[in-house]
Amino acid sequence: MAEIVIKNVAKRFGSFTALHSIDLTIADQEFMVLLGASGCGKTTLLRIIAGLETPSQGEVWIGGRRVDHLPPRERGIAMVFQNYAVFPHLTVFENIAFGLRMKKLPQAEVDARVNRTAELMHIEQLLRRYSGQLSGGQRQRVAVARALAMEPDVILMDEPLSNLDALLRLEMRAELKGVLANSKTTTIYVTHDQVEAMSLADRISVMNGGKIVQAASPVEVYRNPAARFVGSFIGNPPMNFLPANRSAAGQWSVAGLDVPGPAAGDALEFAIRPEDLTVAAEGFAATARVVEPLGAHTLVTAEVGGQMFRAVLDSDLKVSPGDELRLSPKADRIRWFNRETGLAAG
Amino acid sequence: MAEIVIKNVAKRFGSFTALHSIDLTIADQEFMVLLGASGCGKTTLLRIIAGLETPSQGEVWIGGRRVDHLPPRERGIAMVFQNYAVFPHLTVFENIAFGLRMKKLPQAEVDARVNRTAELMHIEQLLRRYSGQLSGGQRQRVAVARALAMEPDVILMDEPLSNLDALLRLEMRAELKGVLANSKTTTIYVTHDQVEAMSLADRISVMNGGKIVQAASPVEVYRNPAARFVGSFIGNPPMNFLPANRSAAGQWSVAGLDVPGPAAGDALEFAIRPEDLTVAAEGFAATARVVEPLGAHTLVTAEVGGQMFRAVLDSDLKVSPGDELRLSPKADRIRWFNRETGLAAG
Amino acid sequence: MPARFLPYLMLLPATIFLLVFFVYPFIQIAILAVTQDGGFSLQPITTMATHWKFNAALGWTVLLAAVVVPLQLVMALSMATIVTKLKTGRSTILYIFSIPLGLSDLAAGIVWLAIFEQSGFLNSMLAGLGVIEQPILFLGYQNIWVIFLAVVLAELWRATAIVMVILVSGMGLIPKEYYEAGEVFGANGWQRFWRITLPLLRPSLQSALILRTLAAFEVFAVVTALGGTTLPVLMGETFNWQFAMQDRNVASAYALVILGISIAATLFFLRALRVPKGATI
Amino acid sequence: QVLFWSTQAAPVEETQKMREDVLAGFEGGVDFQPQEVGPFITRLEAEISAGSGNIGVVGALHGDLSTYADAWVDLSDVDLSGVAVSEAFLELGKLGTDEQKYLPWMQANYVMAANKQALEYLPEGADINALTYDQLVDWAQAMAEDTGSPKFGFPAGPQGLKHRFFQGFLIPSFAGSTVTKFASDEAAAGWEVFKELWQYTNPASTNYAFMQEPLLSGDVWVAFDHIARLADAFNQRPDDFVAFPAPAGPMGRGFMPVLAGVAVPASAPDVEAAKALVQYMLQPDTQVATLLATNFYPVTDAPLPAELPASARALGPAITAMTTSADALPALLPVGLGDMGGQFNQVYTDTFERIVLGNQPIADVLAQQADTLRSVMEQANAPCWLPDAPSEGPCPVD
Amino acid sequence: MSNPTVDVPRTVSAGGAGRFLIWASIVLLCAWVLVPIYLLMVNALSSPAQVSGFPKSGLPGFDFASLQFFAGFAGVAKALWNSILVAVLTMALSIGIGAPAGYALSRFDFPGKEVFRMLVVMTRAFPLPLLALPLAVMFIRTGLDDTALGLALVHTVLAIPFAVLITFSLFSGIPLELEEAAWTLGCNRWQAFQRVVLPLVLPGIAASAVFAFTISWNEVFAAAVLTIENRTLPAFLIQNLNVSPLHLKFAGGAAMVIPALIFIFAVRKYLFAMWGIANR
Ligand SMILES: Nc1ncnc2c1ncn2[C@@H]1O[C@H](COP(=O)(O)OP(=O)(O)OP(=O)(O)O)[C@@H](O)[C@H]1O
Ligand SMILES: Nc1ncnc2c1ncn2[C@@H]1O[C@H](COP(=O)(O)OP(=O)(O)OP(=O)(O)O)[C@@H](O)[C@H]1O
Ligand SMILES: [Mg+2]
Ligand SMILES: [Mg+2]
Repeated sequence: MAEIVIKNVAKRFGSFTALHSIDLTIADQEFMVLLGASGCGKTTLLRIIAGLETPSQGEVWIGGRRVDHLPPRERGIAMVFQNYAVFPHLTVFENIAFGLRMKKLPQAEVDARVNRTAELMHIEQLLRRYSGQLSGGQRQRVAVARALAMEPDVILMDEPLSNLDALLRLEMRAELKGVLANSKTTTIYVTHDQVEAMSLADRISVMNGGKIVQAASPVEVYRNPAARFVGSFIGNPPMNFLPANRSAAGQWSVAGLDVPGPAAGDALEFAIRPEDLTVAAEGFAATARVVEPLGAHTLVTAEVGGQMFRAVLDSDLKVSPGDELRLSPKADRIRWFNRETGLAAG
Repeated sequence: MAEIVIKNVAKRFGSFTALHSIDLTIADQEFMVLLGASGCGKTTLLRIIAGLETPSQGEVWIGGRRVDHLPPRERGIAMVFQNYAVFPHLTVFENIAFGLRMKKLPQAEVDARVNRTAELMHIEQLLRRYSGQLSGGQRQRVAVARALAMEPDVILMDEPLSNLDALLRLEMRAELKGVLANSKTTTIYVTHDQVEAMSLADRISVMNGGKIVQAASPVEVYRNPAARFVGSFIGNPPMNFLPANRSAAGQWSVAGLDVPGPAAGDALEFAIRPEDLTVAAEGFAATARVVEPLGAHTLVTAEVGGQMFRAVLDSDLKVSPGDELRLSPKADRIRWFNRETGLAAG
Repeated sequence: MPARFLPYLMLLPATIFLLVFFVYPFIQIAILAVTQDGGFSLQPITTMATHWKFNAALGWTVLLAAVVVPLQLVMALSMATIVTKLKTGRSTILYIFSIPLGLSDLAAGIVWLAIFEQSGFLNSMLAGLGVIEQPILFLGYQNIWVIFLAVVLAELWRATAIVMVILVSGMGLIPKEYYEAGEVFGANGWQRFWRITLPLLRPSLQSALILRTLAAFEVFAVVTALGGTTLPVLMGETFNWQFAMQDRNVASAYALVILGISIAATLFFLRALRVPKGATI
Repeated sequence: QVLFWSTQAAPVEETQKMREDVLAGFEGGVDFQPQEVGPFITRLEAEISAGSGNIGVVGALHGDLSTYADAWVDLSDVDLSGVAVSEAFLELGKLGTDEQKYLPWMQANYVMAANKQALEYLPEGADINALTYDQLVDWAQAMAEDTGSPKFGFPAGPQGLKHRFFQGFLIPSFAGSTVTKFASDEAAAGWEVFKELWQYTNPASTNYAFMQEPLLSGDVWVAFDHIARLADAFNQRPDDFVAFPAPAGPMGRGFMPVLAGVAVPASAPDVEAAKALVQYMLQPDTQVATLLATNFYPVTDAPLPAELPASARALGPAITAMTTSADALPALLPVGLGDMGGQFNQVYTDTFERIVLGNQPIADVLAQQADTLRSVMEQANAPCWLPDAPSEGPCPVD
Repeated sequence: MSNPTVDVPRTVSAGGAGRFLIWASIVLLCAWVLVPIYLLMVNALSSPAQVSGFPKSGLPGFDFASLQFFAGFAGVAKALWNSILVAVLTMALSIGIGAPAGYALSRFDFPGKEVFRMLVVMTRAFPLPLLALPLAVMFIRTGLDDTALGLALVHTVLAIPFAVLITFSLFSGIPLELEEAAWTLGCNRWQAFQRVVLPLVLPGIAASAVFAFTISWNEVFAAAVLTIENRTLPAFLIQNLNVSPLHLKFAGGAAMVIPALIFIFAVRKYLFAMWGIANR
């Protein structure tokens, strides 16, 4: 039982408010991903849960216990630090074993766990090295292995795979998911990699400026952003937005195109994901500005109605800067947002 | 003129060889991206170019000058460190201004440059803070700003955007490209983000185990991997490989399918990118094992001929684990590799 | 290749300085230990080694160092830890803790003599409390262990600050992220101290211990002030031979003994507290 | 300005008086610098071996001066115009050569002092001015037993002048000799008595440098010391203390004068000015001022003033009583030891430490120390001096 | 879900007990340092009779005669000035010479490192009073004798091991990477040191400077041998304390301690101020 409940937590650094009254419940064994812009307070939130930072207000409960005043070691957590904090004076082996030694596990158990997690992280041949003799990615994996070896109730990971190459990250991601699911750990995972977020998360919490904007399943967050921010933040490249003006009941004029939309409201924003656009005879009149090959696809940044507009097109399609295109949105993928509040409309 | 020539450079740490005889030329004003697995020697190579590490052998030339024995400051470089190395005792402003002060630029010029780069990196409101008061991503941007402000001939960036959220990274990436192109800087850029690599690079160098495997344009690297490693490393998810046995001249039997291929060789490997597979009536018999929604697409990990095989399919297609599929490769996207040497065949 | 010579260049001023102002006079003196009337002779060393006080002096000196230095280390570590932990009043308390830094051993001897003397403060206090009728003679020659204890106290009082300040400045350089990682991974305060602070403090510990042990081997003024010649120490004997007996050869032999045990202690600390290659911050 | 480098008048108050009262009158000025033995010797040797320096005049005890006999210029030509200097002292100042290596400067002696409270415990029939060692032991015993704490005190601290007591008082009193009969049974008997006395001696004695302080604090009631080191007690509480001669043994009342002299090193920057200072030091007024500053008595026939400080009034008569007593047995300062003087002293100190503090068998210790003493005498090639009978070659140790 | 009866105050009071323990030990340690100093002052401010009297009250008699005796010494002011001059010179010399060596020891691996380290240690391990004689001869011959610089040179010999070893340990605590960053930003080694390393280790450097200062301040022997006209304070008034009456011993001790206290008080801010920055 390691449900995490965060009640009305805020954190101020001097006059700067890093977290505004956060309420969040992470169910036992849930894998919660925190997503948000740089500096939005993700690390601060993790540190408050870990007990490394005292919240300016609010309560933190873990597994039904209020833990605000408990030191980190009594909270049953392990953490992967954003800057690793791998002990420079210990070998990789001893780094990973650190928490186990604190628990006074027998040597055989320590050996077994260290070797297991090191293997998982592909650092088994580095066990004798010191952190100063590791590459950035290797150091990061030591940090992850150190946390995993603890087999804690709650694991907090702050961008744990950010310095790994795509291939390794893919592997690690799968391993992590497997290990954490088996060990019945509750996980809070900060990442900037949306693919990672999507593929790992049971739920994603999207943070913005010290607040949680949406906490929902990955598909929900991607398909049904609760706010303009979520749409603009998630998706790579992010959603396109265009101002929409009511032309008739349930009909909206968007950059010269008439699109059916919500009945209510009068100042809305039309939103569509770049991959939900196709080149067709009908659609937004667009002028290609930048063409970036991404391998399987091509990212075209175009101008639509004087606004920047991105489309992910098949790379077979030859587009050059300056070309005129017609981009047609898939009707069922269109989203609408209130232009004032930024919240989803319709 | 800041062409970088690396001749036969090797680096050994004790008995461990981090770099084996590297030869690489980066043209003046070129944007070279280094890609490679964690621990393959990217940072080491950058550090050798910067003059922070002495190569065990070989020569480094920058702008037609042999620089092996020059200290870093005389090489006309600036560097973004993998773990930032932001000075803890200086404010963000003074961090960014550090190099400019060393050049004894007039205060007005310093102010102007600091403000310009800070704005570029979206950290203009943090200029009075100390690094201890920044988030990880903010710190990283300070490191980038500090290097950019130098306007050096050569800029070396070691995973400069790894801790930024996707949105910001997208923006930064564009800004960087713009700034560096305008300033006629030669850039070496280490990243693990392949999208970043593809969209920024004039050329990509793929490193593996301390060697450079391929150095070519992004499309070339993606479409025509020079070696199995490149194919397996680049692309997210990476290429699929299947053993191929010659069934007739120019005909190869791959997991029960007959595929036309190179005339020569007898032990080859068939390779195809996951996004070059479609569900069709004809194709590899596959059993879906894991289905991961990625937003616009769905990543299906299936079993083909007893091997793991990944396909990126349209997310409209409903696939569940256990489903039987037929996956058909696009004929013009098939690659062949020599099974022994791992080099491209045919 | 200038880079290779750089370290030597940086050592150059210190080396030249020490060659002129230390090594040159040192050799002149050290030679005396193995000469007699201008010729080579082991006589000074024999004289020293067979002198009836030699063993006692060596023994007490080493014992004193062996008792004082570890105690001092423990005290200095606790003081440094307290000072680093404090949020309020930190600079005042650091100031108080570092006061003995400014005291000469002569002054320290005087201070503690005022306490332990027969008519001193300790006796005054005990008499005031009615514990004793007659003042007790603490520092009498029969109470050699009391004298020893008094010397230990005085040395602890006088020279702990030196160790503390070195450790405090060393602790200030340990990044706090390592403590946080330690906390998260279940280390309590004591364990963090033991497993993070101490190992990361190795360079400072090494310096502090070396400097302190060397000073302990040269202890003299405090011992004389408190114990007269009852508690013979090497440095006292050196002085005695040099100035009272005017036998500079034997004095020099004594000095070489001090030097010898100092080097042995230094080598020990250099080995014991070595930071393995690669394990630096 | 002449630099006056001195081991004497080192206590800061005496220094102050030397500068202000004694030396202020010297034309050309004097920089009086008293030193502990370490810096004193080091600087002196440095100047001697460098062949040049700042020191103009050296003021020190006979023993220290004899160490550097070769370094002093001949002072025979100093005009003593009318000042009568003790002949015996002048002879000592030649250090066994034909030249006047130093001129005597001032003299002192060792006496006993007692708190008046102690007088009650004086043994039956004992005369304080004609005390014997046995009576002293009884006296000390009586005080110790009655007050519950030992009240005799002795300057056995590192800065204390204990060796002079053994060389000039104890051993001569029992053996009638300082060197020759060092290991004799008579000497052993003396040590026996001293050991007994030690039982009733305040154990803090091993820390005492100056007996005036324990006397003042009451830790000690009866003490032996150099007069300069007792003076403060008399000056602070003149009515509480009495001074009296050192005790007598079977062979007489051994005592040893203290003689300080002034010498001029060959390396002096201005030998003439230095000689002028030496001459000044022997002038009657200077000699009296010196007495007031340091409690050392003149070596000349300078008339003493009527108004003397309490210490001089009390100590002077005690010295006279001792030196003029019927059984007076003067022991002279060592002559001809050169730089072996320190080791000579150490023999006596070590003997004390081993017999009395270390409780080692007297005979063994004396036998061993006698060997050391013999080799010291042989190395120094010093003939005997009083009270030992004159010898050919080095003074024998039986 | 949550159990509202969790005993939060208990943990708070546990923290309170810890606090109490810490403050109790602070008070104890402060007393341990201060009480002897206080007693020294009590004696220094008492009349001779009080100093040698028994039992003592533990309260000062506010008799300033003994202290005044020292203050009234002719030339005290000059000696004080000389002391400060020598101590400051020692400070500058020992840091100036020692810090580069400490830096080299911490940053480079080179043959001869151990030899140098031993040389430094030996300086501290060999009794200075024996060296004073050859040094004095040398100084007299070269004219360094009786100058502030000459004495400072000798004191520097004493202070250098402190400077070298302490700076060595401090530099070992600064990540090399910060320096490397400075190099890539156009600094040479010296500039990088000055602009990056130095600010971070300044409190520690201050500490070793304080050591140098106090070593010089309290050194008596060499001062007595090597200065004549330009005496330093301890050589001037303290060196004969051993053979002076008790009340003057205490007053003299106090006279030496007070300036040192003031000095440490003045520099305490440098022992400290820059923490929190170094503590990233
Ligand atoms: N001081 C050292 N001693 C021994 N091995 C080292 C040392 N420094 C680096 N290495 C090894 O050299 C290899 C290359 O390291 P480098 O830092 O260049 O990797 P990288 O390509 O930058 O990796 P990453 O992407 O993880 O940062 C790694 O395997 C690393 O373990
Ligand atoms: N000690 C501090 N003083 C002032 N502001 C601080 C302090 N620590 C953090 N902040 C600010 O609080 C905000 C939240 O920081 P936090 O580290 O939680 O961000 P983050 O979401 O983890 O960002 P990133 O993705 O860049 O790591 C940031 O804007 C940061 O500048
Ligand atoms: Mg963060
Ligand atoms: Mg790297």
